[in-house]
This record gives sequence, C-alpha cells and structure tokens, in this order.
Amino acid sequence: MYSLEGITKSIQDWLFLKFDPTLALAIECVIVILLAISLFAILGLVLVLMERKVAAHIQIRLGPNRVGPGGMFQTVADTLKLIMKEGLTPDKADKFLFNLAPFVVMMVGMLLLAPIAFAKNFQIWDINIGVLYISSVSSLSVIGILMAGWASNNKYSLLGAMRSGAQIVSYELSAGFAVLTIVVFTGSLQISEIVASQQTGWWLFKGHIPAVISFVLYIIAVTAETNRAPFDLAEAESELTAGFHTEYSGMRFALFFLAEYINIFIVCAIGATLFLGGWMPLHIGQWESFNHLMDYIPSSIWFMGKTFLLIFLIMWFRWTFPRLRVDQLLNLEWKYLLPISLFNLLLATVIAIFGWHF
Amino acid sequence: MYNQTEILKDTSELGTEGELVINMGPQHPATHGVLHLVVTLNGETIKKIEPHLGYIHRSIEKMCESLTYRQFIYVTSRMDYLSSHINNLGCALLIEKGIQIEVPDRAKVIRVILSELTRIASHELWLGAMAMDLGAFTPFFYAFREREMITEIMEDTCGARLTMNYIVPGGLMYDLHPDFQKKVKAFVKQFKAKVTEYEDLVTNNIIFQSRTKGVGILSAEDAISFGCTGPVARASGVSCDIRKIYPYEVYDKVSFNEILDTAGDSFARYMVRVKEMNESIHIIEQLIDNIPDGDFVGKTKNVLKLPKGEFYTRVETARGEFGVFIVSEGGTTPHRIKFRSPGFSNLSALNHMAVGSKIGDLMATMGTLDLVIPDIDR
Amino acid sequence: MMTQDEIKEYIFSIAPTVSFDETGEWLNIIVDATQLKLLMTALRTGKMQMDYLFCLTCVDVKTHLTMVYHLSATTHRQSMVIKANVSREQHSIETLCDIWRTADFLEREVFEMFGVTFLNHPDLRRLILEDDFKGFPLLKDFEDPINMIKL
Amino acid sequence: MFLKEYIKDVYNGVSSLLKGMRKTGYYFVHPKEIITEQYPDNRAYLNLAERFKGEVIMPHDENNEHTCTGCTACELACPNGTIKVVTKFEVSPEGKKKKAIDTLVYRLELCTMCNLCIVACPSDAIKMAPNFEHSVFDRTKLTKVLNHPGSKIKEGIE
Repeated sequence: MYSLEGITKSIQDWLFLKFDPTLALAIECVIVILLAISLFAILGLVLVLMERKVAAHIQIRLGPNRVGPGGMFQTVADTLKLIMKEGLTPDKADKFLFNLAPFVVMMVGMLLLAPIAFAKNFQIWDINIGVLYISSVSSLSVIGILMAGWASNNKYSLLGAMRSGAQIVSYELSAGFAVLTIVVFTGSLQISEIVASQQTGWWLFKGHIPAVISFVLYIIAVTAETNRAPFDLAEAESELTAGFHTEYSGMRFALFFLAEYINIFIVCAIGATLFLGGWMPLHIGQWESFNHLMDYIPSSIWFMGKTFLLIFLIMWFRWTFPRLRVDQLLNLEWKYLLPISLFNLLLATVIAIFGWHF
Repeated sequence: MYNQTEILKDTSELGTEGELVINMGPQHPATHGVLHLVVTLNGETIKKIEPHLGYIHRSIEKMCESLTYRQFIYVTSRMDYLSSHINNLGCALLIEKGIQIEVPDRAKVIRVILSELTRIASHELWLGAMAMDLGAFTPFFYAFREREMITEIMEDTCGARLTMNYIVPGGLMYDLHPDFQKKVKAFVKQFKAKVTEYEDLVTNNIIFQSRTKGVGILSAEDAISFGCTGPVARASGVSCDIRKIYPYEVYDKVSFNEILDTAGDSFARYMVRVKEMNESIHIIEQLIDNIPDGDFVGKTKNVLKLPKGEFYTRVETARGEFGVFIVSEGGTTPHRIKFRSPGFSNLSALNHMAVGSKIGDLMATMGTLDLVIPDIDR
Repeated sequence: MMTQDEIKEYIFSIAPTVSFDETGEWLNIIVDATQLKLLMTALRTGKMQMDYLFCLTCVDVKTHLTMVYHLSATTHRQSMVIKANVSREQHSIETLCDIWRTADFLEREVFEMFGVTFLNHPDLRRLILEDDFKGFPLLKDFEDPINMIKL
Repeated sequence: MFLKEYIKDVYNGVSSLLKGMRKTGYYFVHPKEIITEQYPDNRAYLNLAERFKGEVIMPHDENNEHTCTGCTACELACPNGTIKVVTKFEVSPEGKKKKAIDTLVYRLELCTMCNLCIVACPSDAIKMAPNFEHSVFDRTKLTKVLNHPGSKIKEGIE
C-alpha cells in the first residue's frame, strides 16, 4: 500500500544514515521549504483555474478554454504575464511598506501551513497547541493588508484596508468560537489528536447540533476572514475599484492574488480537519465492507477531497450572493454570529461534560 | 441603533477636517460609463456628491441643427443607447405632428411592440448591472441571456442590435421580418419561464433586500421638484407614465397598468422596473397577434419641411420622459433642438438621495437610478 | 382644470405686462425678464400649482436669446410655456432654483452653452464643458475651426 | 416575542440564500445551458441576419454591371458625408451624352450604418451587406470604391 508516510520515513532514514543528525535536519528543512513553495505555486494555479471554471459554469459560460486542453494552462500564461509586467510604485507611496506588504501576507499563509496534516502522519510540525497556533497566526494577515492600504497613498486603498481591518478582527471571534467547540469535544489542541478522535466518525456527524451549527458559523466566518464575497468589502470592486490592492501591479499583485487563494485553501483544510475528519476515511457505523472499501482510498486523497469540497462551497457563495454593506457586515457578526456561537459553545460544553456525543 | 444623521451632525462642526474627497469615475466600475462623481466622505458616510459631466458630450443638439429632419433621427439613437428605438420614435412623432403625416396602423402597432421590446431589453441590462453593482455577478449573465433574444429579434427586423434606426417619418424603414411574430412569442415564453430566476437570485435574497430597502429614499415632492420621471418617480408614488397620461401611437388601445410604489427607496425602484417588464410583456402579448395588414410607411414628401413654429413631443423611454423640443424657422433643418433627457434630471436628485448614507448605499442608489451617461451628457 | 381664458385672466392678474401666443400646442406666455420670478413663484404656489418644470432651455434667435420654460402640473396635467427674452449683451435673468430644484442643473447647462447668467443661483459653475473652454457652443455665431466638422 | 422573531429572521434569511444557491447550483451541474459562442471558431455556421447592416456594397451581376445612375441621392441622404459620388459623362454609340458614375467612394470609418442611403437610392444600386469584420491595420483601407473597375451601368436603367 502506497502512503506518503512510508516515503517520508524512508527519506528520513536514508538521510540520517548518510549524514550526521544536524545536517540531516537541515536538509530536511530545505526539502520542506521547497515542497511548501511548490505546493503554493501549484495551489495557486489550480485554485485560480478552478475559481474561473466554477464561475463560468455557474454563469452559463465556458470559462478559459484556449490555452492548453480545456484551458488548463491559462493560469500559467497569466502568471507569466504578471511576472513580465512592470511593478509600478505610486509617487509618494511609502516604498518600504508598499513592497513589504505582499510578502507579509504571503508569509502568514506559509506559516499556517506548518501544523496541517495532509495525510496520515504527513505533517510538517505537529505542535501541541496546533489550533491555537492557527488562530493566532491567521490574524496576522490583517497587518499585511493594512500595510498595503496605508502605504499605497490611495484613498480607495485606505478605505479598503480600514474595512478589512474591522472585518477580520471581528470575524476572528466567531471563527475562534467555532473552532473551540471542537476543542471542547476533543479535549486537545493538537491537530493529530483532533484527527485521531474522529476515527469512529467525523465531528460534524457525531457532535450533534452544536457541531453542525459551529460548522456553518466557521464557514461564514472564514469566508469573511479571507475577504471573499459576499464579504469582499476590502476589495469591493464596484465600490472601491480594487480596495487595498488598487495600486499593486505585476508580481506584487500576483502575490496578493496568490495569498487570497492560499488562505482559502488553509482555512478549508482546517475546516476539513476539524469537522470532516481530516485525512480519516468516511466510516459508517457497522457497514464493515463499506468501511473497508473506504480504507483503500489513500488518506491524502481523502484530505484533498474534503478540502476542495469546502473550497467549492466558498466559491459557490461568491458567485451567488451580493455583497453586504460595511455596517451590515458588522451587524451580522455582533448581532447574529457571536451570540449564536457563544450559546453554541455553552451547549457543546454541556454535551461534552455529560459525554452525550457519540 | 445609531442614527446616521446624528453622526453627520457631529462632524459638521469640525468643518472640512475629517473630510475625504474621492473621485469616483470617470473610470470606475460602478458608474457604468464616464460619469465623474466627486464624493466628499466622512469615514464611510457620504457628505456631498457633485457630478461632473461632459466626458461623452458630443453636442448632439448642435449637431442636429445642421442635419435635415430625415437625417437627425438616427443621431438620437446615440443618446440613450438602451432605448434608442424609443428615442427615434419620439423624434418621428414630432415630425409627423408638425407636418401632419398620416402613419399607417401597421406601423403604429409595430412601433409599439418594438418599443416595449426595447424597454424590456433595457430593464434586463439594468437588472444585471444593478446586481453587479451590489456584488452579485451571476444575475448579469442570466439577464443577458434573455436580452440576447431581444437583440436577435431586433437584428432580424431592423438590421442592428442597439442603434436600430428603424423609424422614418411616416412609418418604418422596411417591413417586419417574416419570423418576427414567431420569435417574439418564443421570447415571451422564455421570459415568463425565467423571470422566477431573478426572484430567487436577486429579489428575495436577504442580502439584496437589506442592501436596498430604505436606501436612497426620494419623497414624492422631491421627485417632482427634481423633475424625476420614469421608474424613479413612480417608485415614489408620482404618476408620470407618458404612455398613460398622453397616449401616443396605440397605447390608448391596449390595457396595461402603470406601476406605482410609495416607498421611494431603492428596493421600490427595483420592484417597479421588474414589474414594468411584466407589463411590457402583457402589452406585447395583446398586440403580437393583431398586427394589421397594410402599408408600413405613409406617403411623405421627399424633402421634409417643418412649418415655422415650436413643437414639443414626449415619449416614455425605459428611463422616463424623453422630450423633443424643436424650434423651426420653416427650413429643412431645425433652428434649435432640445432633448429633454430623463437621465439628466434623475441624476440631479442623486446628491439629495445619497447624502448621509454609506458608499455601499451610493452604489444601490446609483444603480436604481439607471443612469446612461450618453443620455445625460448628450 | 381651468380653461384657456381663465388661465389668461389669472396670469394677467399676477403680471399685467405679459403677452400671449396661442399658435402652438400649448399656451405661450411671453413675460418680461424682470417679472419672471414673480410670475413663476405665483404659478408654483398659487392656485395653478404648476409643480413640474419638465424642460428649461434657451433659444438663440439671433437678435436676442429667449429662455423657454415648459411647465406642467402633476395634478391637473395642464401644460404651458413661459418665455422670457434676454438681450445678448446683458444676458442675466433670475434663477428658478429655489422654486424647482431641477432648475439647478438645467440652468447650469444653459449657463455654459449660451452664457446666460442666472442671478442668485447657488452654484453657478460649468457642468459639462471644461473650465477653460472659450465661447458658448450653442449660440448661432459660435465658431470652432478645430473641432467642428462642416459637411 | 423577541426570540421567536430573531429565530424567524435567521431562518428566512438562510432559506432565501439557499434558494439562490440552488439556482446557481442547477446551472453548475447543467452544462447544456451554456450559451457561449466561440466566435472565431464558429465562423462556418455563424448565422447573421440577412438585414444586418454591416457595410454598404454595390452588387454587380456576372457581366460586371451595376444599376447606379450617379444621381447622388445617397450622397445627399447621408448625414455624415460618408458617400462621395464622382460622375463623368459617357458618350453612347448614338452620340448621346449620358451621365454615369466614375467612382462611388465610400468611407467606412465615417459610416454609422443608418441605412438612409439605401432607402434613398431610386434604382436599388447599393445595399447593406452583413459583413462585420472590418478591422484593418491601415486606416486608408477603410476608404473604399464601391463600383468594380471597368464596370458599366446595366442597360435600361435611367
């Protein structure tokens, strides 16, 4: 049986056999970094194409279909174009911050990659406070956006960045509470343990109503946190032209664009880990043969499948709903999502204490 | 709950401090053309809007002074390009009134059917663009699918999709396409089947409703005072449908309702337009099987000369009352021609409607005003 | 609803110097520029209630300019045309901005196209043309050798 | 009651959103509804309306004969000065002088496809053709001469 676990293990064994432990660790680090960067590049290409295809099919169009079979290389061509383009810096912009901002946003995405379990025992860093780490690091991305908005010396950018600041800070709360619900059930912050606790069934199914509610809340909150429609007020094309990245062009714009999709991937991966069992295959009660069949599908495919399902859901939102207004956005958070998630957390705690979940 | 006007009051004492002036347009995704708005903001709240026009001013009024009465009709297609047929109709009606040309019944009926098709096409485009202003991109494509059927009907019969120029003084340029009735019926069927889609996607959507309800309110008195016409005024409860008040062509022989609403907010304007599309379908259904036989153009002289005097006609375009005012000296060209365009008056109400609301509300207000910039600039 | 004669009588009672012209579709009232404001205010607030100014424009009749106001009422739907002559040299007339708000934009348009100055207009600036544009394009003697194409 | 209203609000809001998602989801899984026209590929079966006003042409028959008498009605009808008729006098075998066109210059870049010239033409010599691919690299190519070289007026057309 192929598994990523076997491959990583044999590489590690071989490295430690050949080199001394410090050097081996250093080489491992380099490999991980290279893998992470190439994952970013591939994800960017795939997700942009996926978004365009999903949008096109919803909008009764064909979407990209000229470059490569079925338009597969469209995003490659777009990236090439963006690399060749001149990256303009506006006059009187804060040049240092202006250039730094896209990298900050990207960096946050890279840091978030660390604790995600891509497959069985295939994880960069199984930190024991995994969930806490994710919620704290993900709130850093707002700094990059604020930086971009301020440094651009453009009023549209500034307005977009201010909106984004208010939005991300508020929606962090309900996203955090939704995550806490699962932590209460599991009793652990470690990603690997959260996944292991779903051996018998995903939390979405065995966590009763609170898990379902917190799943919905989580999806709404992360849609807002990643600045996706219907919460894309930071960009708000018809209001602020392009919001915080109005002044960006060329590769720096591409980094923002990439970061948006990486963020979607990461939040969806976390959602899949917490609520849909991560790389755990789907098991239904006593159907032994069915469960056995499911076990044959590799764990990495399970994980990717679940993640892309959530990504599709978020894309589906984007191409269906109109945008909210800035005060309605905050109303939604403070009047609806936060009270519901507080109540939901209470309910989950009661269920967890009495052990009513399966 | 806070009160928006209270916030305004607080900062107005600060003078110009805390003001943010942004130029919305001439290149902006939501202004649909080259409208330039200088928006003064306090945070996200709008304090003042100043339209700067003229980016697409072609001085059509001056241009028409050197064109003959047959020639100048086509120029009016370039004003409100979404209801170009109705603009042409308004000019032709004026010439026919001035010279007293008898228009055959067949031409009258066809003109009305095409006018209503134009109105539906215009409202379809508006619906898509309006949803896009509020951030929903998909309804745009669904609306354009239906609009495409209309433009194909226009292409078959008039030979052009947007600037038709199908009307000549005295009737029509040429007869209907043989497939016209069949295609219009197919369109009516398709439209009725698909109109529920807009309800699901846009009208009933909670986000859309909360974005438009209570936004950009215009009272009936203000609507009259600002000279607003069309769906904008009707949503405020002002009865101003030229087709009802001063019926032209065969509008007095068909039954249709003038859609009125009293709320005066963006949602009311939205609903008025959506219901108007259904009324237009109703008019088309009454007329499509009853196109009388006969000539499609009346007898006219080769060179048209309007008698000395002043003439005024008005027609109801998709945006409101379109008026043509001609001062004739008795020659072959008009001495002075003035187009009363509905968009110009509707735009003047924008500042009044949007002050005190958020930037997002400005998009909803501007979207429901249904501005066509060449119509405003002329 | 008032008959033509009743309207005439009513207008005579407000401004005795007016003259009438009934050749067109609607009743034309030619009023002196100085009495325009008085007449208009009375028409708007008096018993006629002409609340809808649907067209405001200017006509260059070579010897002088004529301001043309098309009035109507949303209640009884009677329309009338008010005309006031403005000389080409002096070219100033009272604004109607405070009676009908639509006059704001329309008068600004006439201001830049014909050069008529509206007294007491709150914001008399150019609306359509650029700020450094020379001349008044809708006047009959306007010449623009660069942009105007003569056929 | 406040709580009941609150829950009703949430329920109505969510159900309206789900309705919209059902509609877009329907189109996502029904690729047959796609209406995209892949333009340069579909040239072969692209059906333009026969009345489509694309450009003015002058039909010639197999003997290279047209029906234009050179009456300049189209030139007078044109609002933009698109058409210029240059006439000459032909001497018929009987020795009679007859007016005929030398060239009929048509400037596509000025044309607005208003169809007034076609309506004005007394002998149906010109008509609109449904061509719309007019782009060229050189602007001067848009000024066309409509009558073919060496063409004559058809017999019997006055």
